[in-house]
Amino acid sequence: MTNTWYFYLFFAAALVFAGILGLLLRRNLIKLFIAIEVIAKGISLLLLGTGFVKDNILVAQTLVVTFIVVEVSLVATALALIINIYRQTKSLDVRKLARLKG
Amino acid sequence: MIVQTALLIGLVLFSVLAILLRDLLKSAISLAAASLLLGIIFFRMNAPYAGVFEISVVAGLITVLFILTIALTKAGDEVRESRAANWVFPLFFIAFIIIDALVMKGLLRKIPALASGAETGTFGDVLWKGRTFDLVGQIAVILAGVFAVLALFRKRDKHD
Amino acid sequence: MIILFVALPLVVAGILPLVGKVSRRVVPDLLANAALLFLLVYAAITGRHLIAGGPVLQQLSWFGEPVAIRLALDGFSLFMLLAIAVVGLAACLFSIDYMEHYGAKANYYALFLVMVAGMNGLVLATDLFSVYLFMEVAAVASYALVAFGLGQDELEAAFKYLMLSVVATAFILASVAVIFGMTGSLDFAGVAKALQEINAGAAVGVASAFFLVGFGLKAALIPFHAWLPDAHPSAPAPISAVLSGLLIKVSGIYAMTRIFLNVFGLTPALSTVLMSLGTLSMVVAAFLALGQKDMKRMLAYSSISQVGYIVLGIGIGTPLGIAGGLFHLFNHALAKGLLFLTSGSVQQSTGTRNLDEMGGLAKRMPITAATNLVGALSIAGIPPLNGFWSKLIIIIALIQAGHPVFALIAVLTSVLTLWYFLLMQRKAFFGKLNEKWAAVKEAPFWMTAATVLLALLCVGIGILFSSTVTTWIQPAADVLADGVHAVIGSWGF
Amino acid sequence: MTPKMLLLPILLPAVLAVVLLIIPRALRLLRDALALAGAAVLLYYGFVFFSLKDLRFNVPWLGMGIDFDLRLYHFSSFILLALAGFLILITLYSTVKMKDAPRAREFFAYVFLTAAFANGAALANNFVPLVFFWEGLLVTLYGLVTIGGRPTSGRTAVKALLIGGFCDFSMILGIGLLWTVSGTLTMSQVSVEPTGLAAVAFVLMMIGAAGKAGAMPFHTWIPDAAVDAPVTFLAFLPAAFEKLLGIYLLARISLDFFKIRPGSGLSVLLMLVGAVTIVLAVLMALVQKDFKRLLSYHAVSQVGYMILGIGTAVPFGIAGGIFHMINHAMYKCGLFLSAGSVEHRTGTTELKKLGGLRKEMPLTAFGFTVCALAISGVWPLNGFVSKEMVFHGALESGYTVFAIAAWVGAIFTFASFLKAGHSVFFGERTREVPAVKESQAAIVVPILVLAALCILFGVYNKLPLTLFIQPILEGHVEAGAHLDFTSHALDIFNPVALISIGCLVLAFLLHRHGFLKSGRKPYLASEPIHKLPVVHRLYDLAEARVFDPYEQGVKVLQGLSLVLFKAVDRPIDFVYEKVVTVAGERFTAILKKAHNGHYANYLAWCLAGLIIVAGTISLLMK
Repeated sequence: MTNTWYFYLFFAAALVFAGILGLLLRRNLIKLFIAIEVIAKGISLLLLGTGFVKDNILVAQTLVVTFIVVEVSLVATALALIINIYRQTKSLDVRKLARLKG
Repeated sequence: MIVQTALLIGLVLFSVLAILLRDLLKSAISLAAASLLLGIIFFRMNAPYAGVFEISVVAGLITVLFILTIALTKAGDEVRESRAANWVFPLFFIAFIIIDALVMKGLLRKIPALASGAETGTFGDVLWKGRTFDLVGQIAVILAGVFAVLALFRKRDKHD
Repeated sequence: MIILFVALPLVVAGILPLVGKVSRRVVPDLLANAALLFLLVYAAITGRHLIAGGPVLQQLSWFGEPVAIRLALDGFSLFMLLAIAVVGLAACLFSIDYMEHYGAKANYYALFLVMVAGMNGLVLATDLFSVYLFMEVAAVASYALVAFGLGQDELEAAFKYLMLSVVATAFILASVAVIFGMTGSLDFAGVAKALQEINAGAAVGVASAFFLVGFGLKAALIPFHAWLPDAHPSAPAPISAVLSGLLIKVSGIYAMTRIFLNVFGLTPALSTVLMSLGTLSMVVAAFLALGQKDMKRMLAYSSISQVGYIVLGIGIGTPLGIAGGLFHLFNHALAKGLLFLTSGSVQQSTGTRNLDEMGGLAKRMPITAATNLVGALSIAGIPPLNGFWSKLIIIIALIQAGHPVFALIAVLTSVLTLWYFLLMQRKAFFGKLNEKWAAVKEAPFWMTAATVLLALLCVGIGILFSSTVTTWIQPAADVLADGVHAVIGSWGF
Repeated sequence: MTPKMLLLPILLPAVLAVVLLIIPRALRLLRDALALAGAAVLLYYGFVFFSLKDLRFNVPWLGMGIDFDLRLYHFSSFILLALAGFLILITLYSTVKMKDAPRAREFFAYVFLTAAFANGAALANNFVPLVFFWEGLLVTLYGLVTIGGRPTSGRTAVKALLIGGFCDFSMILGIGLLWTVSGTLTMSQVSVEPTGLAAVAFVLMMIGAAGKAGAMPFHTWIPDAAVDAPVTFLAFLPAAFEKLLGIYLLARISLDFFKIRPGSGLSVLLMLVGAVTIVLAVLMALVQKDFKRLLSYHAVSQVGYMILGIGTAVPFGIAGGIFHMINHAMYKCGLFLSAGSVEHRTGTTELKKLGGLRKEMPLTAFGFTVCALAISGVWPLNGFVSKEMVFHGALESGYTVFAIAAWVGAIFTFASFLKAGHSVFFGERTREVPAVKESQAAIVVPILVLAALCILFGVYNKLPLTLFIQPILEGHVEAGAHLDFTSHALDIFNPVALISIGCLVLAFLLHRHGFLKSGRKPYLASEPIHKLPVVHRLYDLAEARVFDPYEQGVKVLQGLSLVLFKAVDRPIDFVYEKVVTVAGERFTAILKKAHNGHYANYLAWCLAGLIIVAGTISLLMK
């Protein structure tokens, strides 16, 4: 049974890594946040997969539900920030967000 | 098991697509598709509530929020993504997949784990009797999100 | 009723926007400050009785039926609750006058209280996932508060803060999932017990590394610090005070310390890594602070440097080192909160944060200048102020534990600290009065009152430091020094 | 007399400081009266405590051996008495001299706070309270320097604070090491062999003590403060209080905490520090053209004698060093006060502008003359006695070279005071300064009291030597060893004394030669000494080193002398002010450049950090 844990771990790690690569390479603010969402998918898969293979599916389920609620909050805040940034700078380029430095 | 694997591969593919696609709307939709697949995977793992949440909230609500944002910021000029990303991303990703597979294979049976007893009861029991504090946290995080959005979209009558 | 620490701010936050429709200023001011004052009194007076007989694990009941809200209060968490209440109250008092021109005061207080609730919840939580959850509660509120001014800099800072923070929490949650998979449980006691039964060195190592990145980013240890010097200066001054004084400590250092010392157990490897990271942060950030022109940015880098001291102290792992680290945590919360508040006073009076443009403000703002000096000297470690004692304890602990090189670095860095704080004090407050500021007035009443409160505490704790240490710090340090056994043994599992 | 009374010398001045700060300007008389009364009470208790000699106050404080522990015994009671004596004189003097100063209230408050900290430091019997009081002195030092109110005062204050902070931190480090070696923090229980780690601890603590006393290379702020701070401050801290405390601690370090043997490496190190300080600082002093700066360099130079004396580690030398400490405090305080008196009436301390004041200010001139003769070591004043003892000690230790250095110092000390006295009080009356009167009684009385003490301690040296010095050394020498210091202290018919007197004659001839050669201008009397073939290079660089930063128009030295110059005094300052700053700035600039504001950059750091941390942990776990 434990073998399947690594199976889920593998896919979760792939998702998280894809998200991080996206964060490093993409420049559009919305795209960056989509990359964050991909990481979040990897994490929820990891949580539930772990619960599934360890026979703790019910606990894992509650964790995932809570995690999704947190995610919604975060998405709302982040997108509100992005819209505000767009209103101020008329741009979604993360490279232009470099006024604070030093 | 094969179906599950196929679903997982699809999930990864759609997620990668969501990052790689140039058009924002398309990548938001492929993210939604990935969420849908994840929801189905959850269903197949005997986690119906998580599946429902994933499909309705993440594939539904969050996608709507993304599309709304994309619409609100549409007037701006397109961001020039770096060209390097087109080949760097697949290269690194494939390399990582290989490392990932090797590590997971190597780790097999190396990590000791406690065998856990089977759970009893229903989802409701676990939620209410096991993890009630999370509910307080959920309320708090929803309040935080609501207030954050209110604060960020308030009329700036006095400042600036 | 330990749950009050979480529930009260949440309830008040919930009704504030409704009240805000009726009264835009006075009632929100009153409600928010009253809530924090209550928490302070409750923590300071009732708290000690609660844990008189050792750590308490409280199980809540709902109409006679037990529900699964388990909250643990021991020396360490009580100590953190007290720190949160003190600095939170000072920042809240400061906000009465300071937040006038931002508008939407009710909304501001609501976010503030949610953040406090999040921090309190984190401190009282007994399981790994709750730690994550309440960390997010405080974090979401803090993103909005950093961006509260809605200027371009504020938004940029908040966005970068959010994006880095989310990655950090992803690592934390991944680590939580791995631990969950290995031990089958999430609460501290269960995990600690299970980890002792199984021999899982490598996996725990990886999990520790993930935790270290996540909590290190929250605590702004170098190299995970880059968001802090943007985010903390951009926030409104009272929020900077809370972020620098509390949030990085609660969601970074508290969580890290609790998990590493009470759940995983501090291995020599972890201890070495913690001490190295602490020293790196301490030195590099001190140099960075030296080169700043922006008053708040200098303070922000100084926070990173002082967090380095705290982590260095706790990382030693000896009882004295932990006590020194915790004491420094408390002192830094007070003093850095104070400094950010005075920087807010200066900014409001002059409209600038650039040190080169200031000068001679002591003549126009004597109280602000004096309180700023107290804060600066306290962090720089000048006796008899509180910061001196905590640094001294850390240095003594380092020598005792046989790390004279670290001790030497810590001593040299404190000279550096003194240097940049004197630079700040001289440029801003001493010297000739810049003619531009001839009409500047002392900050309004509540702003000065808040700074004076913190300055008095700095001096008072400096003089009465031995009793502070024995009543507040020592119980906290004991819990940590007991290590894993403290959690397994006394929380009744 | 309960042990609790030991808190009085600490609490009374501290409370008084707060009260003095609060009393408004209008009630100046009340303030003066209170300050004098407080100082008088302290002096009275100084005598009481001195007669008691043995008292211990101990309350547990922090646990782990950190107690609030005060101990009165012969040495600390002696220091306590001396501190109280100087405090009352300075207070009396300040009531007139600081009357119109803009920050007089703060000045009085700082003075009494300093007294509180100093008393605490002298009484402390546990290293942690000692450090507490010691660091407190740093704060009041900073405050007192800023009171000068000149544009550069702030900078000088920061410099003093940084240098002092460095010394103090090295002392803390040394205490930490000593703690690990000895296992206790109670000062009276510490006694270790200075080997290995303990030797490092000794050197670190020595830096702290010598730095407080103002020895080279930790002195550079004192001449700056001579310009930037009120003259009362100079008489108070660098001349009296800091010397007493610094040398007290140094004596305790080398007598009690560590067993320093004559001829050992650490003893030679101390003697070397002392000798270098004597010679270099006196050379700086000789060419000064400002009265206060001249005195301030002597304040550095004389420390050298004390350190040299203690460093000999032979009883006679140690007694000489400690005796020199109290003597120096008296005459240097008197000298600074008489400089202040001159400044008070004429408004200047530049030697060039002054001259022939002996007729208008006879009492000041008398006080100055006695003190100047005492510092120069003229028979039969106190300076002669203590210097003789140091010479004897240095010879007895077997290192004749250090005795020679001390003699060289004596020559130039006398020469520079001949120059100063000649320029200010004797010689012709200059026209730059209008006619003046003698200063008020409150200014003259302290000077005369100090001058009288100088005579008393010289002529009746048996009194201080048997009363103060001898008990300190009892128990530190082998049983039955010779402990009578009075036997040949005043004997001028022995070779050592004859050499000393020869030195004085030489100094007089040098002065006369220079005076005549420079066209009868006393303030230029030191100039021809430059031409002396042996030392003129050294003088050139000394001159440049002093004038270059502060006065214009001095030629830049080239070649060898430049190199030598760079190896002496300003370079030490340069290290403090430039090297550290520039290196720090470079490093900071690189770091700042790295923070370029780009998100991907920051994220990459985090990931790199993750990989390094994970790698380190897995590596360390194996």
